[in-house]
Amino acid sequence: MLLDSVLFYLFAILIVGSSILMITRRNVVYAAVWLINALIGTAGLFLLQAAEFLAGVQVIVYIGGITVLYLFVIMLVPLREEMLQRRFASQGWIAVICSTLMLVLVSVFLFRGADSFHLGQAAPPPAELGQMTTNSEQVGQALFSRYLLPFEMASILLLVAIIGAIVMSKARGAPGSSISSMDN
Amino acid sequence: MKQHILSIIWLTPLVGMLLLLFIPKENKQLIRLFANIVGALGMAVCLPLVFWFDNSIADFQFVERASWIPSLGVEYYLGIDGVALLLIVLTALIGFLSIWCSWNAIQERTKEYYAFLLFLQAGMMGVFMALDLFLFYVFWEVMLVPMYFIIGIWGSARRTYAAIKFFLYTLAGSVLMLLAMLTLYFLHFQQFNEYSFALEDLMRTTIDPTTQIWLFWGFFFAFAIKVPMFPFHTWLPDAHTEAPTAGSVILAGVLLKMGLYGLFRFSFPLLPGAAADDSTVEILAALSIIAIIYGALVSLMQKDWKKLVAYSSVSHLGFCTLGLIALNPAGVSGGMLQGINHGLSTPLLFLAVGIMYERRHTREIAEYGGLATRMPVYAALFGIAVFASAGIPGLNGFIGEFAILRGAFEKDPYWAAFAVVGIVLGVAYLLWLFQRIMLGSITNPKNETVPDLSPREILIMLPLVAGCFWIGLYPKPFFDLLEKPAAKLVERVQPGYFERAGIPNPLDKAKQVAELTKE
Amino acid sequence: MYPVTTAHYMLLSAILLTIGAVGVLTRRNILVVLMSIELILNAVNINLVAFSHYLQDVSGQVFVIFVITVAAAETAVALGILIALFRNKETVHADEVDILRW
Amino acid sequence: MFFLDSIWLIPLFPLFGAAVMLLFGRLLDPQPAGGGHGHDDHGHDDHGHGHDAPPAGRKIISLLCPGMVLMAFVFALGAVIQLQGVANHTHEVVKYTWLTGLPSLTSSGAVPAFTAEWGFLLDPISSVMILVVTGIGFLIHVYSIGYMAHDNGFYRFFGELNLFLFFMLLLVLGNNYVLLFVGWEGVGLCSYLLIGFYFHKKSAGDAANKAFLVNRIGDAAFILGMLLLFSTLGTLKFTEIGAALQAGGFTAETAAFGTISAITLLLFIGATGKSAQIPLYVWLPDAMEGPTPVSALIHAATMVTAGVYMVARSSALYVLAPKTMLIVAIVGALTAIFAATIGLVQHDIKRVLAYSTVSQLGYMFLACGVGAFWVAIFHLYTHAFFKALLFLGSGSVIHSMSGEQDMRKMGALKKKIPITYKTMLIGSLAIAGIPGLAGFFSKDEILWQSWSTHHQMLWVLGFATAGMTAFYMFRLMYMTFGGDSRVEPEAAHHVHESPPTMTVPLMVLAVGSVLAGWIGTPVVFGPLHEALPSLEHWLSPAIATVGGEHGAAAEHHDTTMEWVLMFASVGLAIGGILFARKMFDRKLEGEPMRGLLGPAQGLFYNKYFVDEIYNALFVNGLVKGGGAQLSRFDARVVDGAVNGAGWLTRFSSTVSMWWDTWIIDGLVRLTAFLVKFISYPVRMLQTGLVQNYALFIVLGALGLLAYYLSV
Amino acid sequence: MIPQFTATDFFVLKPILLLSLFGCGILILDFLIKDPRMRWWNAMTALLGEIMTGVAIWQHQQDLGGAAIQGLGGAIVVDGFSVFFNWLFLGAASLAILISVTYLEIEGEHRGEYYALMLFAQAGMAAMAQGYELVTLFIGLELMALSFYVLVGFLRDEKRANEAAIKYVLLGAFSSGVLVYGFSILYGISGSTDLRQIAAAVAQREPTDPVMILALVTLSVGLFFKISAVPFHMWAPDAYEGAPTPITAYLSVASKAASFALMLRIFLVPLWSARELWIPALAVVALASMTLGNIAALTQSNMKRLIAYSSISHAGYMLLGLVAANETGLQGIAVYLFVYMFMNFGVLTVVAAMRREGQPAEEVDDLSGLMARHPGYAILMLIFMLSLAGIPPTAGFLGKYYIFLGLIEAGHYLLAVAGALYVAVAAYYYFRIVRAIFLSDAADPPTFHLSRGVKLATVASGVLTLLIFFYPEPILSLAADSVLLALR
Repeated sequence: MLLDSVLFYLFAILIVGSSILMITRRNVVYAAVWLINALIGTAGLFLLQAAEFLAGVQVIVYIGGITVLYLFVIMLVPLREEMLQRRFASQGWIAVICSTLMLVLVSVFLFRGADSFHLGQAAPPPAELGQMTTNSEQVGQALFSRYLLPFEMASILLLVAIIGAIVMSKARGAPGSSISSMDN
Repeated sequence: MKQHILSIIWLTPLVGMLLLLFIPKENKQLIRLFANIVGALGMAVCLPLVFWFDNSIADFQFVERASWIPSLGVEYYLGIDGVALLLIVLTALIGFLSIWCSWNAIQERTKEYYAFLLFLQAGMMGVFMALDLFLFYVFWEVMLVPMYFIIGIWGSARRTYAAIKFFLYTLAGSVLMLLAMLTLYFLHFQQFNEYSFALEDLMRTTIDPTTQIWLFWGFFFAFAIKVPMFPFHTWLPDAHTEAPTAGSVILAGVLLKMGLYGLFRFSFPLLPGAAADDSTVEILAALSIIAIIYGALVSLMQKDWKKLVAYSSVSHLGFCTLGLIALNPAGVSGGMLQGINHGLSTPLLFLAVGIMYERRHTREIAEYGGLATRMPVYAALFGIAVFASAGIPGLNGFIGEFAILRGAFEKDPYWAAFAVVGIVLGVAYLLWLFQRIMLGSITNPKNETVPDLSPREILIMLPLVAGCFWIGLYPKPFFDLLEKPAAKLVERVQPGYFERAGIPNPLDKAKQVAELTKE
Repeated sequence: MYPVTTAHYMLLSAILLTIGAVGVLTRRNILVVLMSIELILNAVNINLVAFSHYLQDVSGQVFVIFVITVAAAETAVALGILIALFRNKETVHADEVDILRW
Repeated sequence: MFFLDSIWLIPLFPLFGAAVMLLFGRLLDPQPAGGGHGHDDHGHDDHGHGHDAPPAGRKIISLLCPGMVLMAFVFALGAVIQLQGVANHTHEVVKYTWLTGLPSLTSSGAVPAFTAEWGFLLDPISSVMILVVTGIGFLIHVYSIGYMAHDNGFYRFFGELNLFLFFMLLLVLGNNYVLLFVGWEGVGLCSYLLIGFYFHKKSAGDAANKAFLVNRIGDAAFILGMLLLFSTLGTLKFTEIGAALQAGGFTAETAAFGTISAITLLLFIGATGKSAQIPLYVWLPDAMEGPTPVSALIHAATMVTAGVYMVARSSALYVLAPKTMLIVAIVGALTAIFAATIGLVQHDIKRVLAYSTVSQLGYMFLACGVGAFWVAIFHLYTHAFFKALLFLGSGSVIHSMSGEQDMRKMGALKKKIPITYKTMLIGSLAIAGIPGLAGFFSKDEILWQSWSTHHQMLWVLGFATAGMTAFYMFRLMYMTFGGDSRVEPEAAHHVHESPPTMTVPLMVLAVGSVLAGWIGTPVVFGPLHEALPSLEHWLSPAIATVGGEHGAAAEHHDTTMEWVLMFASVGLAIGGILFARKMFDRKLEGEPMRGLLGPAQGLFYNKYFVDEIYNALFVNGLVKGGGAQLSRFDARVVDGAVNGAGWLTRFSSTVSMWWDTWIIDGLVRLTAFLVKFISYPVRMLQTGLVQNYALFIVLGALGLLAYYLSV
Repeated sequence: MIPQFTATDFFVLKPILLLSLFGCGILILDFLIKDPRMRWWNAMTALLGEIMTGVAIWQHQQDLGGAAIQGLGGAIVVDGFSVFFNWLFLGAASLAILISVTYLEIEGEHRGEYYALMLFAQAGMAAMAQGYELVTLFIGLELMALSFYVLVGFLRDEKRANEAAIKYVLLGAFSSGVLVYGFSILYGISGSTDLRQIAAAVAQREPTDPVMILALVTLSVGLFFKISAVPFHMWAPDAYEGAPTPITAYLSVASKAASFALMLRIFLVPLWSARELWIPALAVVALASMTLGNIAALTQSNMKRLIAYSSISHAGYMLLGLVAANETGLQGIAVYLFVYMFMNFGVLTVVAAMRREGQPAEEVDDLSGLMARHPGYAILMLIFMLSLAGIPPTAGFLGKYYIFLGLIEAGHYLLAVAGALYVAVAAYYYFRIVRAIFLSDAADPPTFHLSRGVKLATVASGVLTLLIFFYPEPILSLAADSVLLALR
């Protein structure tokens, strides 16, 4: 239990620290790296809560996929000039104050609600899930039964993302500028 | 035929408008001719109404009732009583004359113009027939749009401003009315568990006094703006002044009457408690009296001929509302009759302005003077209009004013005392106008060559002049028509008025007749 | 030391949400803004997993998978749009994108 | 009873004439192009196309219009003769119900349906009136044929004159107040039209407007009076009022100023407008802008007496309101002397007559006020003859003088226009109160009645007025006909006697002025009084008397005193005439009146300086409403007030307009402007910066959180 | 064990499946079309897809009897609500497809993906209308949003399109994050993603439970953003202006409708028991939306921006229906959305048809003198404007009618009065457009590209705008069904 606590705080500090560093780094590449750190911290928290499958997904999809995507795009942007420019928008301080206020308010609600934190009924694990031991199995089971439709739609979603990314990033001018012209 | 006569009446101009759309817009002469024919036809189809109308019946006649939107309880429900009959005939007449008087005045976008006029005509007719509040509201709003265009497209210099002002003012009032209607509708639903907008259904609803007063003011805004009562009148001078002649004629002749009609048909009967409430009565009377005097005073100072006439409408309509709010038979019938009167005499004045405007393209009173020498026929007809407006006995204005004053006097002598000030001032501004325009010698050389009225122009003015004389000399048929509706309203607002007063209730008589015919 | 409760996770989540929001609001570079949005989604994920753990219910974890998917898809589309923007305007700064206003 | 049942036709004859003229007159009397240019006054026409023979169309008009009036006169005469055979001398013909169907609540109970009928009542009062109206009307019509011969708008003149007679007959024949009011307004309207007959003259238009407007102020009171009367008694029918008063148990309101007093006062205010009494008399002198026959018919003989007729008609009410009666008497007497003093110093021949009319009307109201209603009618009737005569005579003078109206430019016309001179002399003697002529009988009766009813102060005023009347009338006569000729040379050789169409009416009226008074001889004449027909007797059924008993005052009078007073007034009149002869029947030098009155002449001009204060109060009004007419003597007083009121009205209407434009409409526009104005800052929120947008989202969230924090 | 994929499931899923299928089909078809001039086949295919979907929705409607049909263990349902909104999406998408062909051809961006994305977006919306479970709803929402991000920026060589897209995607993602944060708390409260169970769990809690409030706030923020309510509206004018005009129409109608569907589902099912809490906040937001939308629109000269601001104020009106929180008010939202579709499409179709020298002409002044040149379209525009302003005899009046009636029934008189008065304010700027069309003359009129599709879309919109007013019974009963089932 104590170990859990220690690990939680460790990961929490990692996440919060990396996040803050991420949003303050001038260099976008550094920011991306700190993002990775924050995501790793989150993966750690997932592990801590017996969500091994998710931790894996987090590392593979997030760190392996999304962040790399970022790095690709970063490469397109001239970093030198970027380094010489202002980092923050003109509304910076107002934004920080507002966000902090928001945090304070959210925290107030959270503290008020902390006592009554009997989240849900903490129902005993359903019998069917109890038979399966691994987290991955449980997730898989749920994903392909109750969440079958979202799962299928997620594929469409990804298709849309692919189309979108291609439509948007492809330069005009090629004879047929639709996806169909990719085979040219 | 007889049971669908009302539909025929309001659909005639509409169908005419639709047919008009098929005439190519280059063929202006044909368009004019066709529009005039439709206008005349619109008047002709009203005539059977006059003959078939049975004045011994107190209820609505020629009732047509069909479900329209069942889930809202909205019905296509038409019917008329004496007041509506008068207003419908007036509308038909004014509508036709306004089409006719535009023969030369409108040279541009002729097709649209006549289409809008006919559309407007249909809307106005509908307003006076609808007994379903939803239907009434629809007609009420529908007619705004063509009027907006008539002012906005064919008006004079500040037309767009005037048009939008007219539109927004009226709209603002009518949306509040919509809320009041909906509230009534809901209260009725709560009590009877059925949705209905029918006037008589809503009249059955019992409403507590406070709510009544709120609802009353909701309705009041719409109608007061339309009338227009002080201080909601400021759209009127602009709209009147900028509108083309036909627009002003219709505005003065019919549109302003809708406010009165609304008060008469909806505000008072639906909310008798509020209407009989002392403070309501006093506020309305005060506003009416202010309008009478104020309108007259402002008229005095006008340099613009048309604006003067416009402000005179404020003053005259003040009389009408004063009569209505007196809430006794004399006042109510006087108020409604004065509405009709105003619908005859003020269009005459506007026609007169329009005729001069066509010749000289200015409305500055200072530009004229001494026209009587050049245009004696015109001067004579204008004189009749002026005297009719000024309430000279023998012409219609006097009859209305007298009945109103009597009604007001019965309610409170001081009302009458204040109102007569308006009579004096009315003469002042009208005669001064007449003097500045017609009398004296011609000082402006441009007036030397203006031709007198053409036969068409004379013919347009004659029916109105005839109407002025008719009401002035023999108003009995009109009062007979108004008697029962007025009695109905009085009995509704002040239950037992007749019994208390020991006056035989005209409605009882009607009831007896009905029973007799039933047997 | 108190045992770590769900509330702790929620608080952490809230902090992360705030940091993400600050990033979105303050950073001129749209790339960093996008990254900050990832932080917000991460905050959601932390919440979901915490609840899932507390409730011993796997739906939360499934939800996380979808959130991650959405995050990926959003990032892809957003980066695509960013590239189109960059191609036309030669900027990745949020405050230089202001022809549409008023 | 053919004529009696046809009384409703009497007004219709002139109406027919009017309708024909106004609708088709232009065809009969083609107007030269260019309208009234160059015809500013009838007098000039002599030079223009005076020698042209009248066109055929005009002949038809000249036959038709007076012919219609003659028909009316014949019917009226027939009806009056037949009326003698009717019990109570009252006959009513109801043609149709005019206003109806309006049930009303009144203080005397409910009235099931208020009705005003289009009904005609012939009773002694109206019989006198219709005879005067149609008879004198006919003569004036005939006179006009000659007088207007050279004017444009011949048809219009006759049409409007006929229309006037229609309304006047309606006024006197109407069987209820509402119909009376129709006539009342109608005659005002025709007066408006006829005063403004020369509408191309600005002064004519102004005068017409002023007349109508001032009348209208009175009318407003009249309407209120009518309404109050109706709500008190529940009827407006003349024949029902007596019964209603009895049924209502009304008694004379000696102690308090009650409802009846209010009604009568309001009606009287109406009468002051129509009959030109203080304070609403100002329009009448200006009304002389109209053609002279109009002045004779409308502003002397008939219309202006409508107020007197109405008060006499309402005698049943007035006798119950002694306080109002007193007011009526005082106003009448004051008007009489007031107008007479003004008349003393006028130079315009028609204005002298106009003020004289005002003064004589004052006499009539004095008579009404002291309760001698029949005498008021009597004086009305005699006055109609001699004042019409005088006006027509002055018209003849003006006609012969090519339009000149200033007496300082006349003189020694006696020889040149003898018929006019002789007839006018008779008229002047009549108005001066020379025994045997019409004016003597009626005026003397008024003075005696006011003395005998213990209104000695009023008697003094009336007595003084009688002297002044004689003086100013003969001042007029001598300035015009006697003394030396001051005629402008160029006008002098045009001076000629008027055509027979004009002189014959003058002669007929002169005869009337002599004989008319003999139906109202004083009681002291004894046998003569018994032998001659008595107007008092004829009128008595239609008129109420104070105390309710017929002839109460006349029975117990002091015969000696009456003789004394009669001689005194006759003596005064003769003295006045002689004095005028002494002063004016000679070569005039300077301003004789100034020599006579000294500073008083200036006083009259300057309104006894009391009016200067009044004047100063409305100085703005004078400046604004300005104009030459205001510099005239009377104009300074009441006209000042009227114009001051006019200025106040203008001022308040300016304020109203300003208020309308800037406050009421301004509020609307301000709202519109503000809404539109804040539209820009609102749009400025949309900075185009995406992070600003995000900040708004955060702020929104913050707002929601803060709101729920407080829940 | 593992639930079977039954015929019912298939039946329930049919619209979503068909739309996805046709979307993919178009992508493939696009490969096969070599001649760019034949690209309209893509549109035809998309329309065919719409027709098929229509058949499916029709079947839904026919089989609908009283209770909802559940599929996939209750994750997705067919009820009156979903049928109603599916019809709406179908209408909006069809109209958008009709007017897109010419627009894209002129822009030179006529590509198959466009139609595919439209269908995918519609599939997402269908999922939002039919979904009864948080994850489905979330994925549906994101599917729709992602498609729209791309569609808004579809004219990728247009700077304005780029800008609109990037703004939309950044803010959209941000707000989705906030929304899904709220979802996570809902899940935490109930331990389930099923709306019924969440509703049951929420009902057991105090409405003022702090965590509940957090959920409420975050959900509100996310949903307000989607329906573009003040102060979360700011993306709307920019995105509307930058997007291709057909997409502006599609976005303003369908996306708003879908977001309202989501909002209604969430506020009426899980959060219903906390309505005391959210009604006041909603009222304020609604009022703010009407105020700001109307006021900002007053002086706006770009038609698309003006419509954007007007759509913000319309969102305010619709929110008032939710504030009323009674049958009439909710029915009002449905009716309002439905009629809003036609009038908004009508206006934007006309705007889409206007070109000057190949560039879109989007200013109010570009409409000047329309009456002289295209009287038919001028009159149609008049009908749309009247409808937008809520003046009879147009369908727009019915929407306002229900909203006002709902407010009155709920006793929110002041809100009703405010809403009513804003009708007059709104009429002012709608009539600025009318003024341009009828009262002004154009010096340099833009050309009109009136293809058959545009004509069909405008005339259909106009006719329906009138027809719904004169014969509203079918729509009203459909809307009534939808509400009854949403409220259970």
